[in-house]
Amino acid sequence: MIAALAFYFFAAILIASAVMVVSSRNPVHSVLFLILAFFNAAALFLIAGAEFLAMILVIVYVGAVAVLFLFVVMMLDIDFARLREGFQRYAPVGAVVGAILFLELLLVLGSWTFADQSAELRLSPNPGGDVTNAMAIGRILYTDYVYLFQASGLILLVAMIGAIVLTHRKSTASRRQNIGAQVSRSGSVLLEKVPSGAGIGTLGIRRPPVAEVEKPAVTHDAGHGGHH
Amino acid sequence: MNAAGFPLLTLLTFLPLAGAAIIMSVRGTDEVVASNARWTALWTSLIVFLLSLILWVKFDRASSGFQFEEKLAWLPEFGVGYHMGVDGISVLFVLLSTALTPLCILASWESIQVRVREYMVAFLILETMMVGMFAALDFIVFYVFFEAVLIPMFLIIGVWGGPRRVYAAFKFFLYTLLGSVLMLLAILYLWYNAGTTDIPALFEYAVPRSAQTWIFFAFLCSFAVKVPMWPVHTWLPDAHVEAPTAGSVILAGVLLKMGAYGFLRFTLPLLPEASADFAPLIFVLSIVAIVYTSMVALAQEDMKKLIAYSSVAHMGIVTLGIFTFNQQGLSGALFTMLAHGVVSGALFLCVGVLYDRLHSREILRYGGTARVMPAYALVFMLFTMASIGLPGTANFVGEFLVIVGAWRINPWVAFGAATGMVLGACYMLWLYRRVSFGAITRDDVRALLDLSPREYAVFAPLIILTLWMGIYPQPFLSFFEATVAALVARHEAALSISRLAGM
Amino acid sequence: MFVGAIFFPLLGACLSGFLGRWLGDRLAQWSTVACMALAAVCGSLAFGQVAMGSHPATFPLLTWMDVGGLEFSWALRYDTLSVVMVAMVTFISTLIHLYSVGYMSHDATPARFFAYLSLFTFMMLMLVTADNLAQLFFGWEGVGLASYLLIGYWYDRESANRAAMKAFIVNRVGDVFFMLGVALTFFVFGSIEFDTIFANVAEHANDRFAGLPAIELIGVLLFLGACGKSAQIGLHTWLPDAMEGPTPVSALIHAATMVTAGVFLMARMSPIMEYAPVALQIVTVVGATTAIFAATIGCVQNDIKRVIAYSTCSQLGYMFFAAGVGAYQVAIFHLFTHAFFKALLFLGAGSVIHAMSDEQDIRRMGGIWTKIPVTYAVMWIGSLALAGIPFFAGYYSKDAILEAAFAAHSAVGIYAFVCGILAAFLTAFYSWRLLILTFHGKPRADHHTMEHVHESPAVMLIPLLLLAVGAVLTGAIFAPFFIGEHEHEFWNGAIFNGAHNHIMHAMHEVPEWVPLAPTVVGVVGIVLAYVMYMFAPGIPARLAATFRGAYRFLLNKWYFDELYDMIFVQPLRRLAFQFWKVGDARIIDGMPNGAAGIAAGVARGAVRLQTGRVANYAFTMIIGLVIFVSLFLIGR
Amino acid sequence: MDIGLAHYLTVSAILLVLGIFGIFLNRKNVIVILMSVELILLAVNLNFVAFSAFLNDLTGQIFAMFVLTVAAAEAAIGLAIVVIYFRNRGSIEVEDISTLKG
Amino acid sequence: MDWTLALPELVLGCAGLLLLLVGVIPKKETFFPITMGAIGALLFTAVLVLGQGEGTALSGHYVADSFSGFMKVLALGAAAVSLLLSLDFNEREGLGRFEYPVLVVFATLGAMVMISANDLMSLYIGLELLSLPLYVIAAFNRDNARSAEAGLKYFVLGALASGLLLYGSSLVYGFAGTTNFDRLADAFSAQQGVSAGVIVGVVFVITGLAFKISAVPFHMWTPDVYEGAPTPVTAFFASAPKVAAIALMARVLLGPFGDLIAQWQQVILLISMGSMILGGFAAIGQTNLKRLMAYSSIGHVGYALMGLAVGSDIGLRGLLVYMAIYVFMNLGTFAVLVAMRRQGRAVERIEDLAGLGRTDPTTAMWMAIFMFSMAGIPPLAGFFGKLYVFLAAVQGGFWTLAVIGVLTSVVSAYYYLRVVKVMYFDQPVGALDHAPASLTIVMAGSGLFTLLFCLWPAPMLAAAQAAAAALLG
Repeated sequence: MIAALAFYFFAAILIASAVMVVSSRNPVHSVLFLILAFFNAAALFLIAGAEFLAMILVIVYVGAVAVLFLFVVMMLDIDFARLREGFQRYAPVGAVVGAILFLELLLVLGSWTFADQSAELRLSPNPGGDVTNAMAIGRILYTDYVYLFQASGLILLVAMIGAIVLTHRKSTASRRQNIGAQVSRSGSVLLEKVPSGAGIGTLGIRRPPVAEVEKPAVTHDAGHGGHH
Repeated sequence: MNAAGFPLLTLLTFLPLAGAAIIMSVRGTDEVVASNARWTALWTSLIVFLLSLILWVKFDRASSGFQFEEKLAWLPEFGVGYHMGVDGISVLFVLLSTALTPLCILASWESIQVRVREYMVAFLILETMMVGMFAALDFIVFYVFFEAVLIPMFLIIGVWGGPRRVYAAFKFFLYTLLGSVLMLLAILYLWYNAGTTDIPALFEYAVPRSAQTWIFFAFLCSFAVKVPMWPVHTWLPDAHVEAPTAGSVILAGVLLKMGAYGFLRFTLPLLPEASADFAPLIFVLSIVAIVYTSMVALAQEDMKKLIAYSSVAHMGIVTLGIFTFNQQGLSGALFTMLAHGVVSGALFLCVGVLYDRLHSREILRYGGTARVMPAYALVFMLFTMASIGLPGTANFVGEFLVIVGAWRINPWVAFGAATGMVLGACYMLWLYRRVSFGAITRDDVRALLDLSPREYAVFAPLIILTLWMGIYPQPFLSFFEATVAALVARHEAALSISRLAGM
Repeated sequence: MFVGAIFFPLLGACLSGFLGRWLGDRLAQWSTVACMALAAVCGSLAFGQVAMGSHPATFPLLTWMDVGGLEFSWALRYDTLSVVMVAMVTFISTLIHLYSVGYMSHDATPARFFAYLSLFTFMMLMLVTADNLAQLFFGWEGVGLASYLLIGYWYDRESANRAAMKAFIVNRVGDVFFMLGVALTFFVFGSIEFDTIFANVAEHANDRFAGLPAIELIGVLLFLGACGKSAQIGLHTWLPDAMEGPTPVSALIHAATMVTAGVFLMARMSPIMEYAPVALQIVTVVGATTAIFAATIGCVQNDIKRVIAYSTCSQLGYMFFAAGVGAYQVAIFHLFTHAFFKALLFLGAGSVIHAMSDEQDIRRMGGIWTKIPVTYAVMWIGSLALAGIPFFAGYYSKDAILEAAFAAHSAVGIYAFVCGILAAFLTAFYSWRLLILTFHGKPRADHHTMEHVHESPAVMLIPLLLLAVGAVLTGAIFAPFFIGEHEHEFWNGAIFNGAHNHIMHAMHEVPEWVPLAPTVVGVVGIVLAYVMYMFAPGIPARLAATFRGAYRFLLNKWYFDELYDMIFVQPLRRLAFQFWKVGDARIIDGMPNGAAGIAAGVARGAVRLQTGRVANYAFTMIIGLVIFVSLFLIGR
Repeated sequence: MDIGLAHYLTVSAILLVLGIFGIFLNRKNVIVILMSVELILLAVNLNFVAFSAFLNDLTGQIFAMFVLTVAAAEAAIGLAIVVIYFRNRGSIEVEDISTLKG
Repeated sequence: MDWTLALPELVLGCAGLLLLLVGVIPKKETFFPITMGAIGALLFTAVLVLGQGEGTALSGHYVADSFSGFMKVLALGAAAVSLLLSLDFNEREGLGRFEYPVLVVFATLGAMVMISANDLMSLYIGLELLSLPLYVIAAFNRDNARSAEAGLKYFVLGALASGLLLYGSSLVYGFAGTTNFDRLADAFSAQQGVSAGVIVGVVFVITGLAFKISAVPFHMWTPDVYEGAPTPVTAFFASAPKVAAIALMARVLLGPFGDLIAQWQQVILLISMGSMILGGFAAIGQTNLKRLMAYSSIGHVGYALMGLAVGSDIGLRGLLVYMAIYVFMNLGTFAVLVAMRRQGRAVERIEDLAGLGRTDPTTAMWMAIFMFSMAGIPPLAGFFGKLYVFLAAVQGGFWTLAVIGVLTSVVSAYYYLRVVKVMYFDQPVGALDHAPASLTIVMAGSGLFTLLFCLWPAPMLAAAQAAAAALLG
């Protein structure tokens, strides 16, 4: 009974905060509601008996991912004042589609039963008894699932490389001295005596001799400029 | 091995490719490349032609079966093989292809001045495709060649063509492609159900009655466009008008025959009942083609377009003859195809002669050329008359046989075919009169030069062929006599079986 | 000899046509003439051997076609019928060649002209010696081609071109029926070789095709073909226009040879025609109508050659109704004599034109008979022969035709007889109208022309004189062979008369007045012409004013040209244009172009979905997902 | 009453729909879209856990764990891309991310 | 130890790590050696794959059979070639960072994991291992707004797609009780009626995979990303990931869910038709070649899926042959696209090819061959690809599908021809820069394959036949 009440309680908050995530105007609020949603979801995991996952969710998600979100949202100093003009435009049709999908899912999910031979199909049955959830997971994660475990490690590595390669910048701001260019400079400044009182009208525009313009060695954005 | 003692047909098919490869490898200045390309192409095609004469000599005219057969495993597990061979129906078309190509190359000698190398390569590739298509005895191989023709022809029209060449090339390509992809489905059906695509083997397979209609329509889509039959003919005038002279010659001379050849090779033997059922439809379309396009030709102001429309009308006679299912009709259709190949090719060359000089195909641009170009006028007259179907020229034999054959089916059909005689005379004479006769009104026309030795060399074989085929057609007729007889017998046997089954 | 008669002209044509440039005009001309002369010698010898000596023969040359039972060869068939034609054609052609040497002396390209002439002769010979319908058709079309070339010889002239085209196309219309007739023949007899056909006519006599008697149908179809070539009413329109060609052409083609091909065909196919009584009746009616119809028009024409052309047309009508009543021999006889005097008339007219500096309108002639007496004389002879005045050639044949028509004792026979008599009257009338207007009266040409009027050179006069001799004598000499007592041995079965057909016999047993009647009406016609044009020149104008409608009707040739223009030519042109611009360009091309347009539209629409907005993309995905899920749930 | 699987699944379905809803209704900020994706993944995880519990099978939980891992990586990459996009355009409004189209 | 079966993956993974290390340590630019190393690693792995045994390993998460062998070789080769394509381009565009080849290697590893997946979990992990590097390299030209936008779009939609895939996986897991393919197959073959949850789950999974192969209606990202991403990246996108996703789709649908064919067939049919139609039409008006290739790839996926929709061994064989040929043509085409430069600047509009037939006949010839081949004109390889899938459709009696297929192939021929037209019929607007050797090699290689495939198709057919047999048992 208590479990049921707790379920309803957490589920309600979960859904409510999920609604706020998508509907809040301020992205910071959205992130905060997302964190709230994660907490509640963790609670639901607990109720379902997945303690380890619940902890992971809180630690990894709330502790890392959600904070990362928050960080980025704050970092990208975005003007939050403007309203979501387009929200209402697609809302009705979106609602209809969402409702259909939801109803269909309910229809489908309602028919769940234990599969006939689910017992022998089961890959890693819950050992039960005195084995805790974390221990049970630990036992199989590094044995049966070592392949996937390693692969997901690579995924994290890739994510790391990716994040670095995308956002990390070498400090290329300082200009290096190009000795060759300096030496090979051809033009020089001429000193000229200008008669006093003579204006542009009589002398014409005097320009220094034009040095050959060096083309930038690398042209970023060059290839993609043709579209608009 | 076959009668030649070596894989003759394969050699004929792929030798031009070797020539093309040589041309591709030529390096040097533009003139050197162009000159080398011309000579190499000419010699290659001449060698191919001379080799193909072996077919003429060694072909056993008494046999109705396939000869010079070659077989190679290609996709054995699919029942698809590289199978080449000719019978009475196809052998002359191989010869026609190999004979017209050197003429075309010769005809392009001076008129093509840009990108000569590519042009010659395209032509040699085209020859490969044409010969291969007529010699293929496997449906898939046939289809490959049948479609592949599009590529070089597309380029020939598009690169060396006239002002509206892009439109014409696209229309040509897409129109014919659309038709043939539907045929591909029918081929696949046959392939799957018969377990083979080997043509002689397919002949043994009785296509179910219910499927025949659909397959017939699929074949019709493809072949009718290629022929072209009314009302899917409009790509032809455009393609002809825009194509360079030699392209038109090949287009009229050989490519149009591919559709009719398809009818003969596949539709009739494979789908006897459906062919018989839909013969009236074909007759109607053919007669409409004859009358309608003849009249449209009458209204043309562009020489090539006029001749292109006349081709449609002539091909109407061919399709009509094919669906008479009797020996005169079929032989007539075959002969008309050959004759049309020679005559309309020659007519396009005639137009090309004028076009090379004044760069206009507008009929009214000329007038009185007979005064300054008497030899040309004579040649043009000969082919005009041949196109009209004057007895003693090639076209007459075919038309006569078709009309005789058609009469056996239905006199009104014969009458419809015969109206083409009058209308054909109208538009061809109208053309000739406006081009060659009349007083010269323009100075540039007055300054025209008569045929050059090269042009004589191009026309001479065609003239000889036209007269030979008209006066002594028996050597040609004897090629397909036996095959056509067997075809007719097969057709009748198939029909009688189905009639028995129907009772 | 037999082969030579046919192929010498071809040799001449090739010599002159292909080598003309190297041979030079003179050599080309004379070599052609020589070839023709050789042919004429061969032809005469052949005539002697085959017709007089009764040795018919067939010379196969080459297999032409052999397709599933349809088998025939190039062959030369020499029986009396063909040898008569061969002899006549080669003889007259030789004379005309000779004449042309003089007539065309001022022309730019005489070699070409001679090539055409010889080619024409060759084709005509192929026609008459054909052994099967296809070869006959070859010659048939070949003379069409040659006449096209000859009529359009002066291709600078727009009118010549038009006339040439008209001749070819109108002929083609007839040829369509000929071709269909051939097809039907094959259908019925399984062959188109004369020997096979003729041998089997009797057993197929009752065959029916599509509910109609097959033989009748063949007869009608072939006759329609003959109509085109022989300018019978309806398909006659090309003949007068064909006078655009040089005069020797008119003489050769439109008098002696090509136009008679139709008559020849009727005679050649007599075994079939004999079993087709209805077809024969049609032939008779059409022939008779043509005879009178052309004669009426001839009375009012002003072009010297056109008058003669209409007279040809009229005479052809005679030949046809002669054939129609079963008297093929008579028809051929008239053909034979007509060839001489009509060639004579044309060449004489050519001589006049030559003298008058290419003037052809008889209203602008007159008063020249003293200046060109020989021409005048031969024109008289020709006209007398044409009018059927006794003892000239025309008298024998024309009288025989009318007698045969009378002797047929059928309704159509009587109709033909009446028409024939009337036409004879008119023939005499317009012949003398022509003579009088051309040669007598005050000179109506301008001064300059009159000064240059001169008699033709000898090379032109000799043929004229020879033909004049022919026009006088051929009737008397050959009548016994063609239609008289030696008729049976002469023809030697080349012409078939059915068992019921006694016309050759009956025509000699007509009432006395019948042979006299043509002569009488002829003389009356001559007298009337003298009255109207010699003694009271005002009458014709007054008559024309009084019967303005009738006059215009006749002057405009019964409005046939206009009628055809309205019924066929103009609608055809309009239709052609509509087919092109609307049918092809808009409707048929509209399909692919429209499809391309639709495709482009679809493309634009599809691209518009690609808004670039992530939300829309996601939305599309979700909708797709929902659709698939729903599809499954509904379809389950 | 007992808490059955259906309850969990319903909650997860609602979350899924909300997540989807969030993606295509959001006009403002692309990061919110990423958060919607996180909601979807949460729904998935909830499903896995629930099934795992009711099937008495650990596979679901392992799966969920991998999902969490990958989702974290995904979030990192996603945010990195958002950042560079922002650097280029100075905006991460959803409506603005539409220069490539057609 | 059964992990030896997965030796190729292990080798490639280790190679990736090694390359990463080698790339990080030195101070100077290491793009070129790392790329060459990556190519070497990929090719070496391909050799290993060829020598690989058969069977399942690693607790049933991994399967190796001829099917996976076929597809892996294809994917590895494609990845190697697309790296080759990037060599010159990336240097010139300032993208010459060693991370690029490393990411490609890892993505390819992901593709291999996918191809060998025998479990919903390995499916997912492989998919993500493939996707994450793709997100990154799509935005690799990070200073380019378009590249960043491409990356962002791809990421957002990709995340959504993988979310849906996961949801589907969870449903399948929940309703079937297992994630292992073999056991799933057992479950469905034994069971009489399959519960709706499984089917809906399969639909969700299909959605996720269809996204990766850019099939309608999950294709929306494709044109934008193809256009925005750097050209060699696009080349990679269009080859290896497609091969992997198609392979996975075939394996999932014909393996564990093979008995549910009646249920999912309809969906695949619709997807296939939709892709063919959209691919045929939407490209007509395009001016950007990369965009055009995007739509073209959508169309091609439609044809390939035709083979899957039929579900027979002939169909599967058609699919395999089609994909193989497609990869060759596609890489060749992209080699030309990558080579398109005028005075040092990369250009990518169709008009930029104008007159190429004169200015650079060889490149134009290869391009024309690829275009005709893509249009399915015999005797080029593309025709044979189409031939086999159409054969499957006809054999299965899917006439509507076949007819739509041939008609859309005609429509699509139009835009391929347009490229040829621009190259050969139009006047040159100025020569393109000379293509570097690496690209010429790729062009010539795939061009020759495309051209000469017809001569000796038997080996590939035999391989595809064996692969199909392995999957369908």
